[in-house]
Amino acid sequence: MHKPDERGYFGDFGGRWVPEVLVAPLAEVEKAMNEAFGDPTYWEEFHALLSEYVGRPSALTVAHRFGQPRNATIAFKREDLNHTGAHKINNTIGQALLAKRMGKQRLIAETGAGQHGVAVATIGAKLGIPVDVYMGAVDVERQALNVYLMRLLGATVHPVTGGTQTLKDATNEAFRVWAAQCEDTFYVIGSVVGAHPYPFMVREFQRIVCDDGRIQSQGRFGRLPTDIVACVGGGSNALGIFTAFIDDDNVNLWGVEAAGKGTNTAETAAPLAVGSVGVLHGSRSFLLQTAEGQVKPTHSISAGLDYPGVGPEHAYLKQSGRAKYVAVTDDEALAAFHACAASEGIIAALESAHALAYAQQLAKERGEEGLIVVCMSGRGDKDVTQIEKLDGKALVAEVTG
Amino acid sequence: MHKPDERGYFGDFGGRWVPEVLVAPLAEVEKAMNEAFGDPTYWEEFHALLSEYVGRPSALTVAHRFGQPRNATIAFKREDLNHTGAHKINNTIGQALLAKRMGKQRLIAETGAGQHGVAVATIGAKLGIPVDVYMGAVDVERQALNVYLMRLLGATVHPVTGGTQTLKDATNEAFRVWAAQCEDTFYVIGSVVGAHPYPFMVREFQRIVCDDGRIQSQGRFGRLPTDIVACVGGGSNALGIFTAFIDDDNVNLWGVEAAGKGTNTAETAAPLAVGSVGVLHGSRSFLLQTAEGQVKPTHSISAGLDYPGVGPEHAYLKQSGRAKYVAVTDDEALAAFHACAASEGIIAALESAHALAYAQQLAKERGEEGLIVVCMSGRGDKDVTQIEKLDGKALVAEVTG
Amino acid sequence: MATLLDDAFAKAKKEDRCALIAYVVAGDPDMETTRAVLDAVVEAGADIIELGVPYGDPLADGPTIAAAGQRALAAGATLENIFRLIPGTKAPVVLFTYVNPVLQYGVEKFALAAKRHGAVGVIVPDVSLEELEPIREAIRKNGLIMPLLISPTTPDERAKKITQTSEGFNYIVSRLGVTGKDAVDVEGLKDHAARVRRMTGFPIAAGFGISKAPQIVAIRDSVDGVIVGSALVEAYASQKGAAAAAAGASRLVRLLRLACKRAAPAAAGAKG
Amino acid sequence: MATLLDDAFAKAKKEDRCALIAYVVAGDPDMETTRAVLDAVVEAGADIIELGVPYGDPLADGPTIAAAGQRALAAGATLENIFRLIPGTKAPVVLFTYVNPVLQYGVEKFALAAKRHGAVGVIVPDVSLEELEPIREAIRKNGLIMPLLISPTTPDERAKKITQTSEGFNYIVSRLGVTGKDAVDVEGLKDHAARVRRMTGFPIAAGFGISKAPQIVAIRDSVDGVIVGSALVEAYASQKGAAAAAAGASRLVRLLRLACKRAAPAAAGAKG
Ligand SMILES: Cc1ncc(COP(=O)(O)O)c(C=O)c1O
Ligand SMILES: Cc1ncc(COP(=O)(O)O)c(C=O)c1O
Repeated sequence: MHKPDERGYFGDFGGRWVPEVLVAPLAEVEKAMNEAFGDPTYWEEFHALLSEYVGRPSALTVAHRFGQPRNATIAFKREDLNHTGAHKINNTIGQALLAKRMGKQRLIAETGAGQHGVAVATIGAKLGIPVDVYMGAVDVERQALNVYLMRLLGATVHPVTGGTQTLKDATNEAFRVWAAQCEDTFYVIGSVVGAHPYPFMVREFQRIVCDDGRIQSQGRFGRLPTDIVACVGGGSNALGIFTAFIDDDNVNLWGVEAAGKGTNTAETAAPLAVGSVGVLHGSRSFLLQTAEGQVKPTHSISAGLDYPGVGPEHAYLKQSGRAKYVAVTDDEALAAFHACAASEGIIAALESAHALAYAQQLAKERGEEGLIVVCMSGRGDKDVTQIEKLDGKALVAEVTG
Repeated sequence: MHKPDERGYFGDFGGRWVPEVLVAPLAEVEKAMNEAFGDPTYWEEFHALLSEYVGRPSALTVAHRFGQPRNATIAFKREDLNHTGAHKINNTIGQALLAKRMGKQRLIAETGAGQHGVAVATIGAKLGIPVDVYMGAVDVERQALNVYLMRLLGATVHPVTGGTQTLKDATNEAFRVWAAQCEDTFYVIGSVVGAHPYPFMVREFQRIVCDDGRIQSQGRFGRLPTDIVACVGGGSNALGIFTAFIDDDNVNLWGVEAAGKGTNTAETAAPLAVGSVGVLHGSRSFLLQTAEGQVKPTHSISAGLDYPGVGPEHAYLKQSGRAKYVAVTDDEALAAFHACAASEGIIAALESAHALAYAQQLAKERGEEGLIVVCMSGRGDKDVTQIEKLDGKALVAEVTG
Repeated sequence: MATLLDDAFAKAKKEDRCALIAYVVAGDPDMETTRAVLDAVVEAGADIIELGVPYGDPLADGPTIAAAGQRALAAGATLENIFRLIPGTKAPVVLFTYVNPVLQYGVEKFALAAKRHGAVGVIVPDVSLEELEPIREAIRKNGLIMPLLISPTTPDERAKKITQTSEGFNYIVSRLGVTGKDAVDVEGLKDHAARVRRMTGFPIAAGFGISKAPQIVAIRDSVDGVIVGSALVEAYASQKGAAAAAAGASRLVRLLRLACKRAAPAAAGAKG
Repeated sequence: MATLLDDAFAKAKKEDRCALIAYVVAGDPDMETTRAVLDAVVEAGADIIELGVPYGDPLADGPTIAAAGQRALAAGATLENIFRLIPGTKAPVVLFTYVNPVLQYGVEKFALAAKRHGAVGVIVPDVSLEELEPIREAIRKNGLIMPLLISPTTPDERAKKITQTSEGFNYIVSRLGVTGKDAVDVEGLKDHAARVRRMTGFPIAAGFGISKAPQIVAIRDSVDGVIVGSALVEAYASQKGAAAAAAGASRLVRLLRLACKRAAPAAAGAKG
């Protein structure tokens, strides 16, 4: 299934589970999206910004030393080379252009660690549209640098003090603000989550990741990959790189969730692995919840994966079996982070390091014909201070020793 | 003059002013370079890494809002989008491949703020060649994050305690270490400085900046730029973007030095503006020196421009008048940094912000036909903490208010 | 059982006032307090109780109710003990709950338990018309009704469909945004109510942002009921102990209830 | 004046020893101390003085001499007052200076002043053969000589050219790298000396890393002179006050000077 049904469902998942105040704004976005998607000039502007501003197509880098010894080939799809250092910008450009088209005067966004917030602030600055970012007060505190970056880019950051004061609460708040101000305001959601049409719309913006990745793989290797590996927070980089391959049954699709301290512990962030079906932020999908239906606090070393829900299309791909989902712990991700830095000269985002960890394992199982493309969803400069605190040095010794 | 003479001179500047111990290693590099430069397979490998690993060609971005009101067009050549976030990597790849070809077992490098060190550590990791980086002890202290990055990438960082404990002393030390260990060691210099053949060799690696920039400008605008603006530390990004245009007399070339607190103060780093001819790090060029011929301490807000010397080819271009050199103060650079972030969504390196500041001024003088290409030599993520300390917020208010 | 609700609206109408619907967060800050508050509120004249099931991610609620929910959850509120508040409450009780706790509990099981404890209906603010049917079916099957919300941005055709589906009353949202005490555009609200009035014979109750007697005075002629939530939560949450909380809630409800009484025709200027 | 140098080597040869060339950094830590050290060193038996002009960026020097230079610069050493140290020094003085101070002072002016103060020559380590001519011309014109350096990596043909150009003596670098006290490969050094010996009749002096009597003992038969720098700087720099510094320097020079004396043929085992 490539498009959700008209109610926004991928199989059993998705939909529009929102208060009535949000129905009209969502319908307005859906209508504008459908018009824009049918308009070649819209896509031209999108692709022009991606190539001239973001620097697309992003490179495909063969990793010669990472994860050796192994037989299979590993290549990285380098979203870390994008302007602002992650795949997030692909999506924010698409939405900001839509907002412009709709005549909206302001962009709002939720952000966790600040990656999406920075990406929205960036395109807001570029297009001259004011940006307000909602961010959990706890996150504001611990991601001070990204907060400052957003301010440099001219955005206003609003600390959210409700709930757990983290990403899910920032998302709640952004929805609330949007409900109140939808007339002149566009809500830029940061992943393939939220109510219809967001999961579909964000995917369509992110599929550029594999649309050019597919071309490159054929040009470079004369064939398609055997395996695609991507980390899954909300799931946008994963769908970005999965989508063009969805009909190629021989291409295995792997989504890697954050196991945190382990999927058998409370400190985890892997809804597809250990969550259950429910409703969060406007759509039906897997989420981590209590027996009472309260959303659980999550944990992952990587802020971008530290989210209790997951995009509905992933729930569908899991159910249909088209994609497989695995989970990687904090420690495994850290080890892969270090191995990649030391063997490939690439400081990966901790999010992407989850995909690396699984790819490393897969590459040992696959034979010579294996061709594993990993989505390097972002660069890890943002994570280095945190990793240094975790005494990276000891880990480097472990990895390389 | 496109090539130095056989003694390594660009007009009156350059040469090989080194202790005899360094003459043989330099001759060995020169010989290997000449061979490699004549070998298409060498360039193939170079270009493959640049496209598949670094992500070249780097984008050319038209800046619609920066520096308005103005008539002229401004475009940024986006070296900030390169892997590791600056033009530096172009050069380190060229040199590392040469080292590999020469069978050297180890790379050494000097670094100031750590940018070049990170770029060398990166390609060392990628190619599996051990890297030792020499860095002034004062710089090690104030650039702790880059030091940690280099370690993550597997390099060993050696604090240099001699002299002013900054870049020039790190360079001295790297030369000394090379003298002692030249047999198995390749010295990767970070800019178009040092003894022949380095200024020429580094330029040949960096000219990729404009070789693709030239193509893009013609493709995008149907014509060449009227003006090229680049910051000048050692001068490698500037020569990188100047070189392909050197015979196009209608293209004005502007090198922007760091005036620091002002070229009329002692806290400056603008040898072409207020220095005099002398010898530093093996070549004859302009430098900041006392009446007694001692190298002066310098100051610039931007670590990458905080160097008392400048590549000999710039001295030649200044003398011949082919390029013009101007200087921009810390405050002007900071203001341009903020303006660019808020109007284009690009956090520029403070080095590049010097070029931005001058381009902004130039764009007001030029008419409609003006087409100013600025070398965005690097991204400014590395500078944000420092700028925050300088109370960027007050400055944002000044710039946008 | 829906007749209990009808009765309440009918009684208010007979007394020439709009009905007062009091929203209370169950278990905030503990069950004992809620018990006392419910009793006080009914005693003070609330016609209907909206009993809020605390939820950690309440998309439709502002900071006051969200914080109340957090307090209730922290104190260990569960659906089981929330249900137990219903039987002793001497006014019709409509549960107000986000959908996820219901789904997780099981919709059938939820409806059955709510019914058994004496609830008359359930409002689920984040189930849009499009998602409604299977849930409504389970709820109705167990003899509960589902009032639906209509927003000022809801287009006419859709609003009509909602009024045709809504049971008990039509919950009209007084403004864009969420619950809370920020200003309400009274003229806009009256237009909104008039629009819905043209679509349905069922009672109309307005909520979101109704917090003060003068607001009620201004709109009481346009609606059949007003829903007071955040203001009531503040009135009891600022007090220490169950008794003081009950007294605080009681004071506010008495005041608002007075405002619900429509003026004699002579003073009908307030109608315009 | 170059004869003063020739005389010094000739005298050492006559006494069957290699000449001892003492490198002192001018102005470290002040001019008074250097004065005392120079006197003490000459008194203790140094045949030739290499007077180092302090420089902030000494590419050919290790940490000891670099730090000495920093101290001298911090204390305000200038070429003018460095020149003034020469006349009172009772041994031939060769200045050792990096090129930039010379260029900035003016090569002609520098040579003239050095000559006038009584220097016999000047070593400029960072002027390679390729850059030499214009500078050498100015130096020679003023009656000074320029000894040149030959490194172990200098290819034969180039080494030959250097020996043909070098005046006074051939300064052979005892190892790769810079001045300092780290180990010297004695066998390599002897080969290097022998190679140069085959090219020239001029004296050969070895420097860089010569710091201990046993090293001198090991090489004294292969060279005409040894240059001691870092070890000497350490010997006086660790002392407090000019007198103590002079005594420290004197102690070391006496010891090394003993080592310079070639053994009687019977003890020639050290030659191998
Ligand atoms: C670099 C990077 N990768 C991955 C993610 C996870 O998001 P998604 O699963 O939507 O790609 C994030 C989120 O911030 C991110 O910054
Ligand atoms: C981003 C950036 N730009 C410019 C420079 C200055 O070097 P060059 O003048 O050699 O380009 C540096 C040096 O570190 C740099 O990091």
